[in-house]
Amino acid sequence: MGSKMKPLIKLCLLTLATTPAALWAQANPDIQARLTAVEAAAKSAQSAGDNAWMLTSAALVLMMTGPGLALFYGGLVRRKNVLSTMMHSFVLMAVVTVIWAVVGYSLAFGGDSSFIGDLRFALLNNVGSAPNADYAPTIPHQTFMIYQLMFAIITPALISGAFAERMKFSAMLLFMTLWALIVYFPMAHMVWGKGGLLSASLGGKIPCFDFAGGTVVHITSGVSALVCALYLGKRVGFPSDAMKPHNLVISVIGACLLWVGWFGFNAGSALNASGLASSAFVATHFGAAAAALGWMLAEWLHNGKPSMLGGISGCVAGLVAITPASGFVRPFPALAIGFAAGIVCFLMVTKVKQMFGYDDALDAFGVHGIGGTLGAILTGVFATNAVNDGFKDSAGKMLPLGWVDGHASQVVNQLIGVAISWGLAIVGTLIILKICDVVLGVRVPKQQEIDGLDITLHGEEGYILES
Amino acid sequence: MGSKMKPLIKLCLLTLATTPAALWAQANPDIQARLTAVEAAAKSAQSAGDNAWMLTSAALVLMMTGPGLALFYGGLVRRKNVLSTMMHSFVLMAVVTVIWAVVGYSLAFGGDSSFIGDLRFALLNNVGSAPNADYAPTIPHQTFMIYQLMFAIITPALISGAFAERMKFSAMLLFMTLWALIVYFPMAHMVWGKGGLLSASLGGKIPCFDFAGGTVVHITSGVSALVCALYLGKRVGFPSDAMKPHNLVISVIGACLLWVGWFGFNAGSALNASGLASSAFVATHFGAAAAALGWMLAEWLHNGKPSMLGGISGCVAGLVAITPASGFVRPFPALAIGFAAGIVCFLMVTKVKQMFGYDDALDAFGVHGIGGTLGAILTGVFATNAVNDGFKDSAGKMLPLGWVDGHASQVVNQLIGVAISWGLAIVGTLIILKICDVVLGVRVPKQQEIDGLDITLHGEEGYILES
Amino acid sequence: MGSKMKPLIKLCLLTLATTPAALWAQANPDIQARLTAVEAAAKSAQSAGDNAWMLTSAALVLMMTGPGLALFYGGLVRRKNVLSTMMHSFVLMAVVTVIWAVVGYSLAFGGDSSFIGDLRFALLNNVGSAPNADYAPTIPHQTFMIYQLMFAIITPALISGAFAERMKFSAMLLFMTLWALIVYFPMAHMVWGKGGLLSASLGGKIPCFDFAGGTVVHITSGVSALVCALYLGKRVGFPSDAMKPHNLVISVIGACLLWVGWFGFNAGSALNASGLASSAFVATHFGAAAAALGWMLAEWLHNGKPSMLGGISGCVAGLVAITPASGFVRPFPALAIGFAAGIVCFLMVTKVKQMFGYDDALDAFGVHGIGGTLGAILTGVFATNAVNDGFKDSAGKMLPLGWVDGHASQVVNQLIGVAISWGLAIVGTLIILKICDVVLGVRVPKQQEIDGLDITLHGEEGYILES
Amino acid sequence: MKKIEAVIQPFKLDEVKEALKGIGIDGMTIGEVRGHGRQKGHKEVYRGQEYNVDLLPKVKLEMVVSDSRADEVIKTLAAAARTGKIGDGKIFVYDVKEAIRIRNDDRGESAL
Amino acid sequence: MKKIEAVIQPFKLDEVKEALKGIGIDGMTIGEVRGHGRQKGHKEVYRGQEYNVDLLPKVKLEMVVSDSRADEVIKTLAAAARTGKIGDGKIFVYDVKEAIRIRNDDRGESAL
Amino acid sequence: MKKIEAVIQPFKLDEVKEALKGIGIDGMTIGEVRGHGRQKGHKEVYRGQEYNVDLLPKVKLEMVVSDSRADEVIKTLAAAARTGKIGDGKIFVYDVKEAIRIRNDDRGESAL
Ligand SMILES: Nc1ncnc2c1ncn2[C@@H]1O[C@H](COP(=O)(O)OP(=O)(O)O)[C@@H](O)[C@H]1O
Ligand SMILES: Nc1ncnc2c1ncn2[C@@H]1O[C@H](COP(=O)(O)OP(=O)(O)O)[C@@H](O)[C@H]1O
Ligand SMILES: Nc1ncnc2c1ncn2[C@@H]1O[C@H](COP(=O)(O)OP(=O)(O)O)[C@@H](O)[C@H]1O
Repeated sequence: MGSKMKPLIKLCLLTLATTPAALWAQANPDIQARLTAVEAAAKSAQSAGDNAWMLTSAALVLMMTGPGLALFYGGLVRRKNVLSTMMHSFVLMAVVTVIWAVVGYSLAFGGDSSFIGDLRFALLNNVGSAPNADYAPTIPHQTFMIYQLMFAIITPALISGAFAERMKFSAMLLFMTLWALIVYFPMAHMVWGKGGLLSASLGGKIPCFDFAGGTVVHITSGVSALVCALYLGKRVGFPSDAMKPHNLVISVIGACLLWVGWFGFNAGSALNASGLASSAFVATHFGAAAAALGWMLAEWLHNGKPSMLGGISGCVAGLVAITPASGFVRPFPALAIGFAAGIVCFLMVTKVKQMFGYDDALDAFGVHGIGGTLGAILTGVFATNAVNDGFKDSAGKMLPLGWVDGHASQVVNQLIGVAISWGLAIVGTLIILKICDVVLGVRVPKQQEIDGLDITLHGEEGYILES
Repeated sequence: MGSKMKPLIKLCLLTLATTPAALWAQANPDIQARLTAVEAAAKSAQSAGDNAWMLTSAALVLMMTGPGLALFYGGLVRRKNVLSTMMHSFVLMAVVTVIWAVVGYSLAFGGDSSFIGDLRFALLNNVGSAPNADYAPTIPHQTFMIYQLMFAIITPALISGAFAERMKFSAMLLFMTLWALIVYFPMAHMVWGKGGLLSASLGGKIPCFDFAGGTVVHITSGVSALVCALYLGKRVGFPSDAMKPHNLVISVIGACLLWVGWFGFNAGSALNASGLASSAFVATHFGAAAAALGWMLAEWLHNGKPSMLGGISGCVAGLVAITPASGFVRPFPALAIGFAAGIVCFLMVTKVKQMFGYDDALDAFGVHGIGGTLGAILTGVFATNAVNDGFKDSAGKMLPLGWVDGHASQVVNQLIGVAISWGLAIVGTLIILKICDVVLGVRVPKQQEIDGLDITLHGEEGYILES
Repeated sequence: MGSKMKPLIKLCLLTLATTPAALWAQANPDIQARLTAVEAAAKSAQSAGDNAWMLTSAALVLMMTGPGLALFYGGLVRRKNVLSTMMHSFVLMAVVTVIWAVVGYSLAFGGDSSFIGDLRFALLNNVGSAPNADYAPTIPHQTFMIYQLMFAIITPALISGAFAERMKFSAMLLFMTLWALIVYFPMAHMVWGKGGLLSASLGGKIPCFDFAGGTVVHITSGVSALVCALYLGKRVGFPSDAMKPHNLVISVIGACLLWVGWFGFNAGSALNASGLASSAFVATHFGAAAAALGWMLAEWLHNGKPSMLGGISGCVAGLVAITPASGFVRPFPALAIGFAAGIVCFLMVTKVKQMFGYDDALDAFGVHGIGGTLGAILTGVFATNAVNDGFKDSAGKMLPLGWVDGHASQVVNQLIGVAISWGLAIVGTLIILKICDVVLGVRVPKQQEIDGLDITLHGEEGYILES
Repeated sequence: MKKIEAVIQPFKLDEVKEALKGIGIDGMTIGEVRGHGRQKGHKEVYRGQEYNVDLLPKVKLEMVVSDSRADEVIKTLAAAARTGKIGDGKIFVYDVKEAIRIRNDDRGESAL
Repeated sequence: MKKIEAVIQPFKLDEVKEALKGIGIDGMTIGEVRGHGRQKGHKEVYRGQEYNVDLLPKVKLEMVVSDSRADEVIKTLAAAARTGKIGDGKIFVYDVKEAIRIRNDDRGESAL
Repeated sequence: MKKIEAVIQPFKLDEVKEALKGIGIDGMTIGEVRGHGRQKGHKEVYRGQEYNVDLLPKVKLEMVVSDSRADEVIKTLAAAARTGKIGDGKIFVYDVKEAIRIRNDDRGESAL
């Protein structure tokens, strides 16, 4: 019996040793492989969803400049300058793109120094399909690069509202090139770049919240616009001659396309299609709506009539002000920020400007400079981790963001960010204007200004309606 | 021997007990964790993809109102009223947004009563990133909220075509506010809200198919438009004076943007980026195309010339008619619905209207009222579960949808839905107009109408083309 | 003892046999199920992300035709022909859609023969939600179908630039219908269809790279345009009378919308939202930007003034040239291709055309024919598997694509593709024109041409600006 | 022959045209003009910049008629164009030395 | 001095201008007008609303010339503007009492 | 009565209007015209097609005044419109046989 049992036990032991292993051998590897595969599949799917939204956003932001801003500004000038004004926006779609490819992207997002990027991405080296984990881990690096380019295009274009109807085209090109290099790229790096002085999420010394560009985009452009307006001086005949918008209809088209495109600008700044993007989308729309009402209401009380121009000016002011806040604030604070922007910018453009009497032709400063500043500050007030849970301490506990979270000192950081962007814009723009003036002269001769820039600078007319 | 064997057996038994467990201990937890993680990842990826499409759709639907509808209507009026007409669409982008945030969304989608929502979502309480499982389980609740807002904006804007060129701005604002509260929110809840009387998918007593708003959007607005036209009366000089469209070019831009934006309107109504969205996209495009042809063909036979205005009017009529059907019908029925709408609306606008002689300035009734009614009814005819498999019985068996599925009685439900929306629109609008008339007076003085509303109501001009 | 052990051993053996099995029984099925479920979930999520982008792309490509191209062309003609010109683009949005649904899609993408598709997809049979694995495995078949339709719409519309201001509307409709059948569908099948003669990825005999339509779209339309211009002859008064663009402002809107929409055209041609889409997006933008600069620079040197018309003409030329290359080339080659296109097309349109003196009214040939040819050839030069890794040998090793990959002979294939598309366009268009001429006559009477086609063909005017 | 030049309110054009046709006056030339006079204009405000618009849209009718018909034409025209409100406009009458029909070189009254 | 006022077909403008330059007539003023006369207009239909357009686009040329040149100018102008079809337009001639060149206050014929 | 017709530079319109108001001339009618004369135009190029634009935008002022005021008006107008550069434009003076105020049928100078 005993002897009979040995093999049995051997078998038993053998089986003991082998069976489970055997089973695993057949079952597990398969599961492992499928798991690994599906993990990759989920990652790829996540990337597809986020990339779909980010490519759409990039297209929307380009649409903001052309045709959006080109129309908004083009309609506000006199008929004889419509093309030269649209040209300002259009040509930047081309020029900034080339600068960006050569050094711009790298100066804004390369490396991790405090003030400006390095050249690691110059000529778009190392900018491929693989995500740049620092900035947008779920989308191709190229998507992030092209999306950011669209911001670099519209920002200088915003300035052109200040010197419309009187600046030399050649001088404008030189100005914009230098401005991108000296003002925009450094500012973009400081606020959004890794290790940038004001970076909130990537290790900045003075964390400043700017979700989509209150300081980087609107303060820099708006303040530079004021400097340009003062430096170039008034248009011939300003303010005595009538300088009414020649085609408010196209300005309305432009403003509406700006509103629509701004969803790509703000919600796209989430860099994915998450709930944060949705939240920014809502804040953006609410800010625009409240500001349009604010401006029209102010007009109604003040002139007895609300106007279409007031409505579109208001919505743009609101979109500007909500830009830095869009990824940080709840819907009702968004309404408040927008409404405030509508009122404040209305007063700026109609009262303060008249007081000082400078000729900011299309109110680039009144809307973008002031609206951006207001928004940047209010972001410090209303930012809350209930909306943006991206800021945690070492223990993984969510940090309070703005005043409403009990973090009042954030407002100070915001003010520092504002101060730096104002300072950089003023100094940078002055230097650049001086250079342009010396090299090319910034302003067209009086007769050309009288005849209109379309004919004199571009040799063409906007409309030929004679039969 | 026997004694020698004990430990061996013990071991054996021990192993027996332990080994697999041990193996599991090391292998399984890991797998469980990875599975759980990847399940979350897949869910998040699904949400990203669907959210990407829904945010895009929301932007597209806003673009339909501004600049789309503003241009389509703005081009059809006389030059002196272009801004006042565009203002109708534009200001609603602002006003309805605020109403929506305060109570509108909640009245439309809060709770599950039959006729109107409750206040659970008032001030957008409980409307955050977490999906609202009742309506759109894969996207942030905020996305659903903002997407639906865009519908609430364009619907009243459609009405403005009826009273263009003669309504007071203040009265218009009051009218639209009341109309949203009294007509739109209840109707939206009845058809799309949980437990709504006509809800097809969320437990309505009289299931009525309306994928993207044939009853909710187009019948309510179109029929209200007729009431407005009759109540306000004819424009000074109608029909003797020439009241030609002052700028068909911008009307074409508007119509094309409506067409493009309508993809967000209909395909977006799938609330995700699934095959149903694609199917609705196709139906939408086919409906628009066939209707443009239908209208132009009718013109060609009738006047000897097809016209650009006919083409764009046709495509809009087709888009209206396919709206309720878009998520239920196959491509060729979509062509049929569109073609029918093109012909029927052409006859409405050119013959019937002339017969009755009312002054529906921009044919909001002829196109939206009639096109929407036609579409709502034909949806009952052509709806099929081969396209929309979302309707199952308790056993999980797909239910027949429309007549083509052998469910003829659905047409009756559709007629009930049509009747209710007509009734609500007529009664509601009459009451509201009376209120506005008493409170503010609805119509501008004759001299203002002659001088044009741009100058008299808004103190500005659309075009200043003099050099 | 021994006897005591039996049960023990039995147990032991039993356990041996059962335990692991038991464990599996409880653990594995669950895991299997969850794995299967999450695999499906990941697949669905992937589809959502890709479909979101492809539906957006389809909408963008439709926007290119209407309002994009309609405005671009409409602004370039004289006021009296603005509507008739916009009508060319608009009516094709309707007509081609119907043809596509009936046979077009099937003739282009049905079956796998060398020259033209079969009828398996006629009336859109078998075109449902399930993906068509041959072409786009991750998106609904209907999405692929509708996306491709948008290409079939814009291609013939491009031709209309050549015969603007003088072709009969009826003849235009017949021409376009025949052209789609005889030129476009065969060409699309040859290059993109399974088994098509020139297909690069689906087993073509002469693999020719055409990512988004250099040969299929731009050469066919541009060369056909030249044939039309020659066949119809010059406009009355050409070139002595002034034929200036009547509204460059709307042409700028159109060009910008073309630029934005082109992202859907090229990046969408990846048929998913992958890194390849991003790469094509970047190449597209770079090509447009460099070409706008190239054209304006050439003008500046040549006329002393860069113009708005030059800028928009340039960007379109660049978009055309980068189209076939967009999914194959790196960013800097994209800049090079664009810049070359800007210069070459400028010379074509300003010098060569004047030399030969034909009246290609809106330069459809100079921009699309020449730009497309240039792009098709340069694609063979710059295509690289560093951008597009979709081409592997049996061993899975990546194949060299263009000259830069050391595969110089690809340029020859590209030349063959170019030759075939030129040939088909010339022969096809000549035959079709002859037919139209015999059946209807292609050209309007002289007096109608003088009075303008808007009034004479469509009985309406573009603008009525008199108060 | 006399040239009768009338500046009228744009919205009166159709009426006036009909009235003149009524008395057999067919030939006329019309132009868009802006007029300044007693009629006060309106205020426009663009971003706080106020403008007083005192050039108002008017339509200018010119017709050359035989001396004999001048009075009748003036009466008819004035009657049709009158609203009685400031801004109705003016009629001016000039001598015409010669009239030529380009098509066939007819001269004088037969050219009208 | 005489003022020669011609209403012609728009598409004839360039031709006429060249012809006048040919005989040394440089100074002229041109305006867009709409004309009504024998030439019948066309029908326009907007959403079933029919309009008969009987005001057709014309161009109005005005030039003041010395009495001595008037006839020559008229001939040249008429010849260049003629197509022989209804709608070619008219030429009207008026006396001019005085002409002043704003730039330098030249008066009379030397101001032309 | 005299009709004073002036063709001036568009950007001078406001100035001229003010000057005339200054001497109590209120009634005037203004039209957009294009002028040809000594002033040379500019070149426009559209896709290589060159055009020489020699019709330049001008504004035409017409005012009918009593004979007594004519000279004063002309002086004021010329002074206000003058830049001294070629292209300043011209003033032409015509006799007016009759003036009627449509509103109330006033005739003659009282109608102005
Ligand atoms: N002296 C004038 N010369 C030329 N046009 C005049 C003159 N006075 C008035 N007009 C024209 O007649 C129009 C109406 O004149 P106005 O004084 O406003 O009203 P009324 O004719 O009723 O007195 C003005 O807008 C202007 O176009
Ligand atoms: N009596 C008139 N007074 C002023 N303009 C006239 C007169 N008759 C004709 N015209 C102008 O001449 C144009 C051509 O006149 P019409 O009778 O159509 O052809 P035709 O000059 O060949 O007889 C008209 O459109 C109108 O502008
Ligand atoms: N003989 C003329 N008849 C009518 N208008 C004239 C005549 N000569 C000049 N003009 C008008 O006066 C304008 C200015 O004339 P121009 O010769 O250019 O300068 P200047 O008046 O300084 O000599 C021209 O554009 C034209 O509108």
